[in-house]
Amino acid sequence: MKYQSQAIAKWYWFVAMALFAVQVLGGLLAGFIYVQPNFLSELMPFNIVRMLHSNALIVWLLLGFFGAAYYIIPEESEREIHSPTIAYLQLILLVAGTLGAVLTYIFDFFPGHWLLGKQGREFLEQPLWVKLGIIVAALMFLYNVSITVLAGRKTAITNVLLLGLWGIAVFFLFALYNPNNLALDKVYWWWVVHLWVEGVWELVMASVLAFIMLKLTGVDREVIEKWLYVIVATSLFTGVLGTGHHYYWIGAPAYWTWIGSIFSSLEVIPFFGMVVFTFMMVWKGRRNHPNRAALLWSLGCSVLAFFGAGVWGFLHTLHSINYYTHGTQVTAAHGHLAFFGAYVALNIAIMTYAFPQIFKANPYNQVLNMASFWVMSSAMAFMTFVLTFAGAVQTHLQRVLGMNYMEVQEQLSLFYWMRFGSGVVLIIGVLMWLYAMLGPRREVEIAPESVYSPAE
Amino acid sequence: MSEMLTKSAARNIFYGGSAFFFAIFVGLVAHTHGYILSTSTDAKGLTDSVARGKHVWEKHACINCHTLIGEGAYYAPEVGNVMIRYGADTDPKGAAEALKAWMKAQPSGIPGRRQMPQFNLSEKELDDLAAFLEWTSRIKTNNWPPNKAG
Amino acid sequence: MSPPEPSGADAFSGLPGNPMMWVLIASELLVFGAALLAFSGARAFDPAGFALAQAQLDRFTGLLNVMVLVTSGLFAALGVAAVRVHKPGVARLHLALASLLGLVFLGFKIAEYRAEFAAGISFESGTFFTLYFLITGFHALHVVLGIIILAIVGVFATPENVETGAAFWHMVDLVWLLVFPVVYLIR
Amino acid sequence: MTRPAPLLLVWLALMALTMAAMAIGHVGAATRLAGWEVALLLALALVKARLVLAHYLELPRISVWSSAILWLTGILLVVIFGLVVVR
Repeated sequence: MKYQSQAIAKWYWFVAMALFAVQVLGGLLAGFIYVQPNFLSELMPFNIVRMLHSNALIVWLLLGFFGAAYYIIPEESEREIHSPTIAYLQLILLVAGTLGAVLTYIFDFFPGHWLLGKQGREFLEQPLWVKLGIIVAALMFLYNVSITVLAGRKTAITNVLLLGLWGIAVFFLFALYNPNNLALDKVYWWWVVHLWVEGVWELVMASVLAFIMLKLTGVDREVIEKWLYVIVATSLFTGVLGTGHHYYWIGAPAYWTWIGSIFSSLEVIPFFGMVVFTFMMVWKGRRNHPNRAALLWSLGCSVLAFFGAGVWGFLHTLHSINYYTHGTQVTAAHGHLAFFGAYVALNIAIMTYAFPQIFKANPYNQVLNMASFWVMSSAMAFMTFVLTFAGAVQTHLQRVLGMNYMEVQEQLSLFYWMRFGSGVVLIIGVLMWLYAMLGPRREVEIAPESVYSPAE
Repeated sequence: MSEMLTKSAARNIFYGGSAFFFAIFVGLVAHTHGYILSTSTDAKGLTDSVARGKHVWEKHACINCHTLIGEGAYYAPEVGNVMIRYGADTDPKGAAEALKAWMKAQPSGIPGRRQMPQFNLSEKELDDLAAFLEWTSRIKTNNWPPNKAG
Repeated sequence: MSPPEPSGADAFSGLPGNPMMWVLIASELLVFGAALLAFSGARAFDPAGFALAQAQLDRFTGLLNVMVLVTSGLFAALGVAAVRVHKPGVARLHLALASLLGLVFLGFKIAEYRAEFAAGISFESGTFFTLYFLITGFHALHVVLGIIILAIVGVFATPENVETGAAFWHMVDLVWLLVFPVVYLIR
Repeated sequence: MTRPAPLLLVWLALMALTMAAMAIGHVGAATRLAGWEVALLLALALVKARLVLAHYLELPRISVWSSAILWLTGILLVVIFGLVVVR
């Protein structure tokens, strides 16, 4: 760590880790309710648990991104963050909003209230006051980092990162628009959801990966930035019109079935590009950086994102297939591996890289950390396979043969038990990782001096 | 050719290309917006009751168990066409009554079966919800779902 | 003295114009390739319906537009040749002619669309016309973008810029060379 | 430097091939095309694509891109041909 204000990132990441724990525990609980449906059914029904699971995920990933930006931008711009005070205020605001949302979901103090009640659109359930708080926090953040970037050295990494973060804020504004016409509601709902995860989040992902590659492999900045532009260009060239694959069945015109199929088939390209990029950089890299855990997570991130977002997305993106699989467990399988591979692994990678730097320590607990990668990834891969099978069976019984939904679900209980099992293993992996990051620092790597003065 | 020029040109092509695709996207969405209002949904039949019913749907986060036109959680049945399953295409009144009776009977309490909470909706809220789901079942969705099972 | 670049960027060296333009061009070729594939796949399911719908197209104008774009491509190539021998004025003239022919292309295309709309054909008139309007409309938008790009590189007429713009223009030309037989002629 | 002359020749060739396509594709008539006519039309398109890549764009200098585009185009056209004759 070269700049004092990079330490801001640490606090964002602590909160992110706590929410990560909440997220996976919520997921485990939801998985348990799938197999024991009477559990907690009066106290905390499935819909509340699932809101906690999905919202905690989104918020901790965003906190991770904010942390990554506060860590990366000073180093890239070669100056301190414009105002650490604003950064800490922003974090306090986000924590308050998060707590408010969680309490609202669980206790529902003001059901249906326009400002204080939860707004039950999927993933956008936050009460209006929390949404407004998020927007204020985003404005504070963008002001703070944009000023820093504009005043300092401009690199492709900060350029793309900033574009991604601005995009996140701009598209979130569509969360405020909720027309009474359900079809219209869905059209613009995807402007938040799709243009986030298959648009601007990919810019954040690519730029953070580029930063990690720059630091870990010692490949020339020139080369890395070229790759970065190629990857983000292909992701926006395909991803924006790829939104069409969500417009097949919601009341939009039929031409979307073609636009969506064509463009979203190509959405696999940027993810493939990231795999080639990370492996090529490591292969050509001149330096053996001692933080092998961060390297493992970065490579794992690009590979798992390629399979989860790319391959599993392509599996059911063509409209003639999606007609049958839409809204089945196939979607759940894709969603789990895509989020884990692309964004969870990314956040873990940058944290694993940055924590020793922030603590001014040599890389520590690497074996445990790398073991946690294999545990988590295997659990998630197994969960994905199980859900894919469940989805295939469900598609056949329900969509082709026309069997009743609940009867079909009973046929799937074995798959749901296996999913619950993989959830237990995943939690073990998460606890291993948290312990590796936050626990006592053992098995410390003796780093060569060069780690702290990375080549440019 | 200076390196700086190439780099800024690369950035401009990235921005320009993205803007091009985004402009097409915006244009198509604008057309879609009009199509939804004029063709695929019953915009005139979107009564206050339907609008209130949508709010009831959202207030209780129904989407976090059910799917609605295929989107949502996958824990409970699709409800975009639930009113069709209740026979709303031939007997809308009877279908609404069936839905209301179902809502009032929850939770079933049957061991080992997924439980739907009791939301204690008022008579008016139930009517609104039924109106919303009936309106939704008439959206032209390119013939999705493939069959009544949803 | 420095070791050979440890890069995957070598694949781009030697291409005319800016490498990023080739990312765009490659993406576009894949998009149009996939679209023509989808079109042909849909045709295989309903050859008779497609033939019936295709007979309503104005094949002659489509063919005329091939010639317009091919000629326009010639001027773009001449523009590149001129700017390389440091004659930016001549290059600008050629680029202007290329753009002008682009406008002619659009004029024919609009006339075609108008005649089709007048005959009651639209986006919603079956799979053939959905795909026809998607592919040709998307292509026409590329012609519009191409004209804008040619105008920009005409103003900043360095060899690299003109090569970059011309590369995009030739891609638009190339795509039409493939779209025309597949969509208009084959039956 | 005699570059403009070859470019003119390329243009003439492209125009001639387009005229040929007009005849083979029976632009004026609504008759169905025979299999060989379809094959010939697609082959013509590939030749034209090659002319544009080779001379307008001067791509052969970097053979990887040129041959990649041509191969992919060729495969695309073969698949399209297959889809046409399969009916």
